[in-house]
Amino acid sequence: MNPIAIGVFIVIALLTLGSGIMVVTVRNIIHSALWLIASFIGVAALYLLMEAEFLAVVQILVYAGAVSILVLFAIMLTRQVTGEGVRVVFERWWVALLIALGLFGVIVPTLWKHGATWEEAAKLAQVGPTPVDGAANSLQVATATEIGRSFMGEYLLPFEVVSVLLLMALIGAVVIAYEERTRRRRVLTLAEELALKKRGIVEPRDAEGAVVPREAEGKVILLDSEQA
Amino acid sequence: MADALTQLGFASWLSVLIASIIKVTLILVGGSVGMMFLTWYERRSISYMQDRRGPNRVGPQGLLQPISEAIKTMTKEDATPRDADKIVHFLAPVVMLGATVLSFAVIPWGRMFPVDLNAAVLFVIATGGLHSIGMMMAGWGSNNKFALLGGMRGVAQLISYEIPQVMAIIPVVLMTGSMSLQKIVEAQNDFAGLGWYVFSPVGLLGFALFFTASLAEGERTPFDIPEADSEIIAGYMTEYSGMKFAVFYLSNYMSNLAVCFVTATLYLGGGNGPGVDALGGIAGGLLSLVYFLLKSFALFFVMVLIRATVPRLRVDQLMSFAWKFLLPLVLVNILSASFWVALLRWDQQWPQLTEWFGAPSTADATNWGRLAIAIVLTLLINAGAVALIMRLTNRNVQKHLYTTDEELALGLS
Amino acid sequence: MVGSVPLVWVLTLAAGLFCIGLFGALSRRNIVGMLMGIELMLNSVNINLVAFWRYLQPTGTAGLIFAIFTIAVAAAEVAVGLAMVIAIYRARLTINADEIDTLKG
Amino acid sequence: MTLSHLATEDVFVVERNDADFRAGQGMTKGLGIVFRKFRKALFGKPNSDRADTEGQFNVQYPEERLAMPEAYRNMPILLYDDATGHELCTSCFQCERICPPQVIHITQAKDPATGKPVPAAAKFVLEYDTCMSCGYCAEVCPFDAIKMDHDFELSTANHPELDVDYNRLLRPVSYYETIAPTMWSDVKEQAMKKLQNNIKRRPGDIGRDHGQKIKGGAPVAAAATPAAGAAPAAGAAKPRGPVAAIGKNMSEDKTAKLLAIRAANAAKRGGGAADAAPVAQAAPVAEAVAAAPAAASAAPTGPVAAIGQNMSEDKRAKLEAIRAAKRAERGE
Amino acid sequence: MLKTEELQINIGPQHPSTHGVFRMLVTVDGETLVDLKPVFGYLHRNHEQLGEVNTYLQNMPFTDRLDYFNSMVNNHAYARTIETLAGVEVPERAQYIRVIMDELSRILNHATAMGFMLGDMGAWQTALLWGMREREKILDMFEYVSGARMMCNYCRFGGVVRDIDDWFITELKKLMQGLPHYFDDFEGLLLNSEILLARARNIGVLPKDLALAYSVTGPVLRGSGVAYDIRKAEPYAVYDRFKFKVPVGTVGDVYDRFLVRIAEMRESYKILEQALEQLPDATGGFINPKVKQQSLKAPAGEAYARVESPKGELGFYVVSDGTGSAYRYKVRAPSFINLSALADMCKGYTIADVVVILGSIDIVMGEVDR
Repeated sequence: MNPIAIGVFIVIALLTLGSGIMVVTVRNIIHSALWLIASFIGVAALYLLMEAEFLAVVQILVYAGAVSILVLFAIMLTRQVTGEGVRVVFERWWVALLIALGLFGVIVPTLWKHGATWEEAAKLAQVGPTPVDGAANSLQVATATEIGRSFMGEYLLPFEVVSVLLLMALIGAVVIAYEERTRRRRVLTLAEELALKKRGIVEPRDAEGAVVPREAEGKVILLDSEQA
Repeated sequence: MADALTQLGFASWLSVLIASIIKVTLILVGGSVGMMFLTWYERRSISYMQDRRGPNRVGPQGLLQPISEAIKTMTKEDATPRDADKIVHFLAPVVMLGATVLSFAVIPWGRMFPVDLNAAVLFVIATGGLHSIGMMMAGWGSNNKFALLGGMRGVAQLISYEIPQVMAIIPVVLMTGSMSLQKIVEAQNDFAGLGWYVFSPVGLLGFALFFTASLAEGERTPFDIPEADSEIIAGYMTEYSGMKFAVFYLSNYMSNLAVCFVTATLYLGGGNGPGVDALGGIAGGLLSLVYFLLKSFALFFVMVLIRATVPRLRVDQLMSFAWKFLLPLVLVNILSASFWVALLRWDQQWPQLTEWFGAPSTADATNWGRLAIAIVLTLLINAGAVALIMRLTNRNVQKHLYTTDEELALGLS
Repeated sequence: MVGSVPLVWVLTLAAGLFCIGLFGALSRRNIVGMLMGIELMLNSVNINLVAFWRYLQPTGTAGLIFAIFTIAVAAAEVAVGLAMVIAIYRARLTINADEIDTLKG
Repeated sequence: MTLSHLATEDVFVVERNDADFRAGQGMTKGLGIVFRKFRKALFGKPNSDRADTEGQFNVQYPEERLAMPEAYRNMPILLYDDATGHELCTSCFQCERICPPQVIHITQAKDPATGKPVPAAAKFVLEYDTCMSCGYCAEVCPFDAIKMDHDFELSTANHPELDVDYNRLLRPVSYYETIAPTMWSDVKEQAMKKLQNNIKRRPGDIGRDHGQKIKGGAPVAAAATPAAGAAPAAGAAKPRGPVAAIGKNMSEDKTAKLLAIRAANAAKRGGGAADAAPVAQAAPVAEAVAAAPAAASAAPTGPVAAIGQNMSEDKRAKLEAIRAAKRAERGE
Repeated sequence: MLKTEELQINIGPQHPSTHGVFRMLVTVDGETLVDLKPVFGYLHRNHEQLGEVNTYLQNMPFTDRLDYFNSMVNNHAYARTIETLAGVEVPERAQYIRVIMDELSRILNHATAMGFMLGDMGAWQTALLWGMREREKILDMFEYVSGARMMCNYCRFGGVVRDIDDWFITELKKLMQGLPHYFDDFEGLLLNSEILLARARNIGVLPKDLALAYSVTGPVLRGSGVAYDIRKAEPYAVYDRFKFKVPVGTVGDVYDRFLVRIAEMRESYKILEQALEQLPDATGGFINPKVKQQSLKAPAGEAYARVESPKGELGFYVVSDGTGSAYRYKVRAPSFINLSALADMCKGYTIADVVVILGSIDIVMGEVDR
């Protein structure tokens, strides 16, 4: 029994579960998103504890660094100014609570029932692949190199499928969130207005809104850029 | 270190704990001292560039100026806006600093590696990405328009530049065959310690791209949009004062230091250099540390030089620079890196190919003919790509003035 | 880690996180809140995958690979989901799930 | 439009280089220039000549000082003759009249015996805080009595102190000669002649001794200063003798000054702050003042800040007093 | 990409980039500026009213405080107005001295103004400090002749208060040895810098006709392509004796104003060279001795005189009722009038551009608020 490992595990578990609970109970949705980040980092720490270094880094990179920021952006872009005081949960939230607790009550006893079996299997699995010099515990867990090889070999097809999925998600997200240019409000700069006037798309107007005759333009200026 | 402690009679878990604590303390102290030196170094050198002297009063040559300023900021009033989200406002600098310190866990000092993580390169980038959370928290928690604007800008910038940054590393990872920083340093030890990646065409372009993207990640000029003081005051730091502001400052400079260290490690051979292997032992280690620090501070000097010279980009130009300039070049660089690796090491990677095609099996890396071919090929690819993309960028600049008639007409309606 | 923390503990942690996520996804009215609950559930699944990999097949890669697939899918899901949220918000000016109950946009 | 007056050869169009191919060469050039500057500033000699554009150009202020040009004008001062102690001012009111922000307040001296005006000033108050240093007073003064000082280190925490009267305005002619030799030699003869004429018309000690500390003897107590209340505070101010601005032996002067101020502060902390005079004579202060060779003839240093607890009121009262006196003079 | 609500932001009065206490109430749509409302008056100090209370001479030091970068030019303009009003002759040497001071002012103003603009752009003060170095050298010389560095109060009616001597001329020659190096360095630093081009080209375009309609003057007008310079249009002092050219831009954007200012510094240098050559000896005197400075009384009437200040046309309008002080006194401040075009120039650009455009107009709040 390694007390450090157990202690670290308990701390991480408390962090993950506690912030998970905060995510679903906190009223302020932004706080909830921030707690979500804490939960993600807790999970990443758990991966690190389980020697899945690559996955831990990916977890931080993707979840804590990108997904949560995306969520925060979405919240900030869709925050209703008037909707601060409305209820954040359904009226019958206790039904959801019952369901969740019920599920937990079903899963955990099942897990513990098979706990001993898994312990045995785990002990078997911890033996190194081929103990060369008698060091039975020098177990080489799979690293990023092995992951890469698996992606390129055994799991090539799923890998390609996932990449296509990501591409689809990329395109889909752009298409959904894209607002057509015509609907976007655009403020013209002076130069653009001038260009429009020159091309005759808009009649130049003076301060009162009367149309200025075309000939009146360009007379007052000594130096035209084209001439100079 | 842990082994030594175990031999002294500590329990194994205790020795691990003590060793970790000592390591963490050393890293923290090294990082903070490095940051303090960095501020002094930046201010002095930028002063000389501007024909003035810079801080020269506190201590010899003003070296103690950062300390006096640290004391000053610590004793200043720590104001929190009344309508701010107090906890978030408080936690933002903590998150920023935490992310920065985390990245120091894997960054080597010369040939000393605190932790040799399997995916160290990725880890550095990931912790850099955590900055965006701190920024968002600071921007949102301050309840200030400028802060929010600065936070949003900063986050958008960090996320955009993370992509070219990560992808600029891929050539290095390809050439090394590992993501461990230790292995990357070892791989650059050819040619009497001068086989740095920056001397290959792939590495040169990668170095330029990675360094540029890192400037943006570290919010350095010309990419210091989040704190563009002439536009949005101090950006997300607007509402911070006293120690909290100092923590932001600390985190910024420490991450700059980290960027310099990582760049030196990835492309400039880390602690490698002539004479390190020859000396060996502790002397070699110290020499490698000296080499490493020299390289890193030279890189930081380039940062300062850039800061003293160029204006900052506008926020939309910044984005298009990342997506339209850096990203294509980075992709091309990955391509040429794979050519490089295939040419130099294909018989090692795929021995069966050698059998099939009957090529001579030369296992050593210094096969000059192949090296020459690889250099020429990658150089051609990279130079061509750079020229092409610069040409396209130039055309975009020329075209920018007036948009098309249809767009204008639509905008008016 | 292995040898001191039993596998069941890790699995229990994952189950707890899953149930919390489930509760969040069911009880929140805000669509983004629901998405966050789903993210928690996906994470708990990943913990399971990694735990089984580490305890039962540490030299293989299947668990890790599947976890990575899950992360990729989750990222895609978040991207599309949030894009939809923004599109809905633009059309209805609300992201409250109760009020988005008609098919017509 | 009347814009066509410019001949074409008078005009040129700036070159925009729009069509150039940009590959970072402009930025690289800039970086090169900045690096050259860095090299020159680090290894080259400091910027000494007006033709230099490279090397450090800043002056390390308290230790190094630039030489003041003679014409430099900061705040007005009044001159007195070293030999006789007679002030050059005859209260002709020229400066009071020309002063754009109207910060000069003069009261003419009267012969106590006959009640007739005497060509000397009884009171001369100048509001340094509002003075805009335009130098008109010195320009118009027909007797060359008012001149512009070179001392610019006037900052104080005590605002009423900036209403300066005779005690602190007076400088010996020799002082002005040091800071502006040619400008004084131009007018010296004529000014001294005028002064001699005026002295003849001044009965007794009128027109002398306003500074009290000038001629080494026992300093007249602060009570002699005209305005009541806050006046002692202003009167017993820092030693602002001819020392401060000579600028040849600056660091010594500065240390002396600092010593004096510190000693005064220490005395203030030690002794009661109520009375200015005993504190001013306290031993450390006297020693400190004596320690500075040039400051030997300076004022007895007193704790300035201790008295004026209600600064703004003091100032207002003082101003009121001055104005009332002037009204009375005009016979309103 | 996303539709955002319009947001109102107050830029200033305490903001690092609004030169002085100046507030811009901007309405932004995302980063794009929809509307801009300049709010000023924070520095108002009754200058024009003071000018009607004070005597003519008394008002001279107050003109220093208008555009405190170019007090020499302000003095010149004011003195010229009163000289026109009272019919005062100015000796030739004084005219030359005034021209030398004006052109030195122009160099120092443009050097620092461009530095400030680049500072707004984020070029961390290098250009500014190099400009400051040249400015210090010039200010030291100002201090030598006038007694003060910034509030010079140098001109008097019919001349200047103090003659320039050999020291000044020697130092001026030395300064002029160094100036071309400074111009070269400055141009090399940023003129072709890609980032500056991206930030300055086609930003803040002020078309010619609009520039004329707003009656902006100075480098802003010339940058828009209108060749209008009072030194050429209505040669005052001795400007008709010098050979120099008026630089004009073509597009009217920030970059053109930048280029025009640099070109003007070089032209000023040429004027200085010629003025030093032609400077008459001291026999003619440097001030008209017949003028009673303190009790100058102008005959009833009005006068308007203008000079080309570095910021544009600086004019003083004085109405006299025959007494010793002005009956009506009005300043045509170039900063104020150039600033009025700001809102239109900024519309449609981003906030980051707004500060640069403001910097390119080159305002001094002392002159705007008066």
